[in-house]
Amino acid sequence: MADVLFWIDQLGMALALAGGILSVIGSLGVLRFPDLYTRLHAASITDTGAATLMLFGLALMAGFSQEALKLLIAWAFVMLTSPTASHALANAAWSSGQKPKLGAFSLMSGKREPAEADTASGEKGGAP
Amino acid sequence: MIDFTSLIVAPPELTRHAAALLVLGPLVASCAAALSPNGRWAWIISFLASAFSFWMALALTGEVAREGVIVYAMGGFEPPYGISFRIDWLGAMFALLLSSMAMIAAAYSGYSLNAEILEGKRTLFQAGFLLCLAGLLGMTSTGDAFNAFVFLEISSIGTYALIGVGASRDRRALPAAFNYLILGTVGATFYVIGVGFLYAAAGTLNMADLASRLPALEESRAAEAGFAFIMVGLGLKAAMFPLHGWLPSAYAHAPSLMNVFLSATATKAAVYLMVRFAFDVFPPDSIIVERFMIWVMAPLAGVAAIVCSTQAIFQTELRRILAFSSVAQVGYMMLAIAVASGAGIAAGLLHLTAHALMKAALFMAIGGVTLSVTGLRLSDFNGAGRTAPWTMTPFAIASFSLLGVPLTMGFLTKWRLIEAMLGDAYYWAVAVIAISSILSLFYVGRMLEVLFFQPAQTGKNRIREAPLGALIPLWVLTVATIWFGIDGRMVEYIADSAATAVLGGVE
Amino acid sequence: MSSFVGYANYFAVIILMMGGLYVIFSTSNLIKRMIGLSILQTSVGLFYITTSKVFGGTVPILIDEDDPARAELASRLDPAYFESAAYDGVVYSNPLPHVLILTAIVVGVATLAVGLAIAVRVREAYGTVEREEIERKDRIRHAHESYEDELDETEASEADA
Amino acid sequence: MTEYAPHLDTNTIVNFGLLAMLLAVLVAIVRTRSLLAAVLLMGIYSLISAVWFVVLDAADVAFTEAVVGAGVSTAFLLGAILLTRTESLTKRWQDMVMPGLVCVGAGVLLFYAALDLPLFGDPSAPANAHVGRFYIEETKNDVGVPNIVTAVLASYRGFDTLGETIVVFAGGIGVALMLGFGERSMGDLPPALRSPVMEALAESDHHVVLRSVAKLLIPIIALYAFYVQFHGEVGAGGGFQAGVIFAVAVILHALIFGLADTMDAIPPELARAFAALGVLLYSGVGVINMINGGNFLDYDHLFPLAFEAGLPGSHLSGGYHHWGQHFGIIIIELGVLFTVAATMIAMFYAFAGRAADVVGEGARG
Repeated sequence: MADVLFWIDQLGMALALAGGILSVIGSLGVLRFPDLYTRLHAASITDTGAATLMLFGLALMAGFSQEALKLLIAWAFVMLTSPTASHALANAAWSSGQKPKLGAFSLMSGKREPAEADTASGEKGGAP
Repeated sequence: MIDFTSLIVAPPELTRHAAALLVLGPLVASCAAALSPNGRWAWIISFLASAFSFWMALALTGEVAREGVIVYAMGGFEPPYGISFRIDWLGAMFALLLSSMAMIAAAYSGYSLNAEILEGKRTLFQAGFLLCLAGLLGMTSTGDAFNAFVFLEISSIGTYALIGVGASRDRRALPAAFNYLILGTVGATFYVIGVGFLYAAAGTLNMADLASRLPALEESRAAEAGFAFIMVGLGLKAAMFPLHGWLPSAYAHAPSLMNVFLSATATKAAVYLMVRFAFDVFPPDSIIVERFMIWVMAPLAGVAAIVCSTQAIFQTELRRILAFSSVAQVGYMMLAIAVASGAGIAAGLLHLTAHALMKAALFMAIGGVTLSVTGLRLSDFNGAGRTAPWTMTPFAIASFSLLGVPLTMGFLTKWRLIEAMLGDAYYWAVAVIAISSILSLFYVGRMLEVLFFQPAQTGKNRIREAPLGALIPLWVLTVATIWFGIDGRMVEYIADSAATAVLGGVE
Repeated sequence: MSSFVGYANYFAVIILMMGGLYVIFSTSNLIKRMIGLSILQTSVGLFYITTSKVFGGTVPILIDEDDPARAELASRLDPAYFESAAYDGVVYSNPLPHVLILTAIVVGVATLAVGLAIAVRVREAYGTVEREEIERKDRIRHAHESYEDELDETEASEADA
Repeated sequence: MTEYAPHLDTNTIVNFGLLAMLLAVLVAIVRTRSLLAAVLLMGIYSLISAVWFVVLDAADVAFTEAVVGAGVSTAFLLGAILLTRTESLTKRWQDMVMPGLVCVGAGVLLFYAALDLPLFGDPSAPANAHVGRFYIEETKNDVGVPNIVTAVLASYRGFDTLGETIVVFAGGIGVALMLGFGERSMGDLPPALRSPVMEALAESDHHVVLRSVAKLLIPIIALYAFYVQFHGEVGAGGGFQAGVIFAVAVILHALIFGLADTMDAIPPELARAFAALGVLLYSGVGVINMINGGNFLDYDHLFPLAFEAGLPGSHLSGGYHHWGQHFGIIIIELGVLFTVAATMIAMFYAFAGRAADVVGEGARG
């Protein structure tokens, strides 16, 4: 029994460590990727993937307790909010005229091609 | 001898809680004012609340005369574990001064807000005014160093916006208010840093407890740095000389009610805390206090008295002249306090009272004619004394008090100032006061010349008398200035007791 | 080593405070000055909390007698030290500075809101939030004797800019 | 007793790491010219501070810093730069010398003084041994709540907290005096007078995802606020945090569904009334204490003594419940919640509902 608990603890630590490594890689991506969309991609993977690994790891380490439940609830919130935030950010960037630099998407004519006026207002940096 | 215990006219149930009620009255009233339907209601609430505070201040003074020091433990937790109000003669003196000035200002506000502030904002303005009063009263009654910061912020946050409201007359009120906000908050934050160092070194926030623990920390650099930061922070709030940059613009562009009230009270409460920390919390004979008084405070105060009086001469706007004169007068007080003897502190406190009375009267008179004056410059007031004698005679009397003409309170206090300085062989300080008085002769002469000897404006520019609502408080102040100039025994007794209480340390 | 660990926090916090102060006084943009003020206030909070930490301590929320966390917290510390610092079997950090800083944070946000509100009004009245431009506009306007007439002209030119 | 000598443990190492991050963020704030970046960096600074507070055992402070510093402060700042401008001027190096010298001077003074302070983490330092120690030892007997910070905040130093509530109220009055209550966003306005914040919001019409997620989240956030409110006696939390969280739920609603809808639900007048009501509730408790024979805010006298002695498990009849303290703390925390939530909402209304910049508006007041 004690053995099982010990290994669960070790597994938790491994997951948390993996989460930590993923965040480092993610932030490297935020720094190195060429445009907003790819950077956002890196950032949102850190937000969801790394956070999942860490929170689950911590929950395993906390064992069967109130803390573990709280961590799971926190995870549910992260899964709800951070994709939404990334989506809103990308949406705002797209509608203010930012075009992706990479991939086939940049060659496609998007359904909502940004208009000239939108581009101008986007450059003011006023849109939230 | 005056029997101060006869001042307790409140029932004993109230007197027991007088210290708390003194602050609580305006606090609760400010909520009521914020919720009141119109400006007239708010005005009545505001006047009643400040009258209530004055009533409580009288009761407190009586209690102090009977018992020496009143300690009121908030929440029933004895100091140093809970917050307590601790009121001695100094605290009682400020409670009286602040609440009576607030009562007069509140009476005046009925007229002044009608003239200057839009109806929609009057209730909020009165609420802010009451919060400011409550904050100042709390600052001067509390016995807890951090609690004093909280009250400092209550009084300041209200004030910033109230100054900014002056934008309806002159947009320069806005940058002035912003500047005051930045410097005021930096000052308050410095104060918190200083208290933090004292707390880290001594482990307590209660002023009396600090006073008993600091002598053991005589050599502690942390306590010294704490003292330095507290003095700089409060110096910013009190407009001590090189830190006075915010004051002239803030006074010049604020609505007249704020002119009256701030000039009479706001910087004074900061001076109170400086005195409290320098002589009561820190042992007055400690090296850091002594050095600070001799090498920092006295020289800066001397420079302030001369430089700012000179600057006042060259101002073109009437309110600015008075604002610079205020900084110079703060210099007088600081100079007297820097003498660090009982007589010096008493003289400083007396001058502070006299200055509150006369500056309030001066600003009130200017505010009184503000409706019919077209601009802000001195020349806009040409001949005001001829067409509005009832408003401008008090102005002249208050100016005489500013100069120190006999039979006004200004004479009494200048006499005491010089006496205290000669008593401690501060001859250069006497010279400074003499020079500064000569300089003030110039700007006061210039103001009076414009007001009384220039041809009066006619037609639509004619300057009209202030209405009765402004004249009554104005004349109350004027009569007080003359009364205390002739018979100053009562204020002198209070100021002397206050100085003794401060220097006597904890007991 | 021990003196480095003992003082490094104070030094770092002092640098942060002075950084905030520098932002306040070195920029002329009103909004950025408010940011500097916030940083100064937060950093003062850091200073207070630094003084409140007790080595090996825990959050000052009383732990039940039968909570297993007690034993675990105690096992991490040197017994002699634990004996000197613990109350009722647990080492708690000092709660008082926490309370003070809670107050200071709330005071800070109230100041920030009022400051920003005034800054917004400054922008509406002057068309700018840079201190230097505001001072220049004041000089232009109030240098003239009859500025009342000029008021409309400057106003118009500001609206263009 | 042995001399205290600090040494490195995990906690201290994490503490140093976070301080290094704070320094880096500070340098970035000093250097950036973009105000948007500066505002976001300030939010990050607050968030790192909050984490640092947790490391140094100040859970309640961390909570407050996270919701206030990184939450509403950033929201207010963003609102303000939207109403003003997003770039600051470049500075000449001459203008940086004087402030630099002042800061270095003050910093050196503080460095010099700090060397006299007790070592970091010393349990026998005056700060931790005198009054602070008293609270840890006596809270159980005097107040009887597990969270010592709440006990000190609401009871021992309850007067400070009253002051703090009033500061918030004063801030609300200040903002309302400067910007009004956001009345201008209500009703039909010509385009020139429409608020830029509202314009920006109107563009977000097509955010289906945002709207559906917000619909899901807002009730949960409001519920969480009440959890924080009533959990404050046993864990981190209390009226301030709860008030801000509740206000954030309302602000989120306004950002996503439009200010007009939110104002229909919570009219500015209601916010104003609740702000005053909270302060009155708090000081009302104190007045009741006075009537029942105690000092101001002495919750032991919330109920008449005979009544309290009759309550089950009362400390007056040998039990361990301080009912007066419990109920006193609950009521004053409720007062704090009302004032803080209402004031934050009113402040947001004021910023969000402000009309587009009108030059010379100051002259009209």
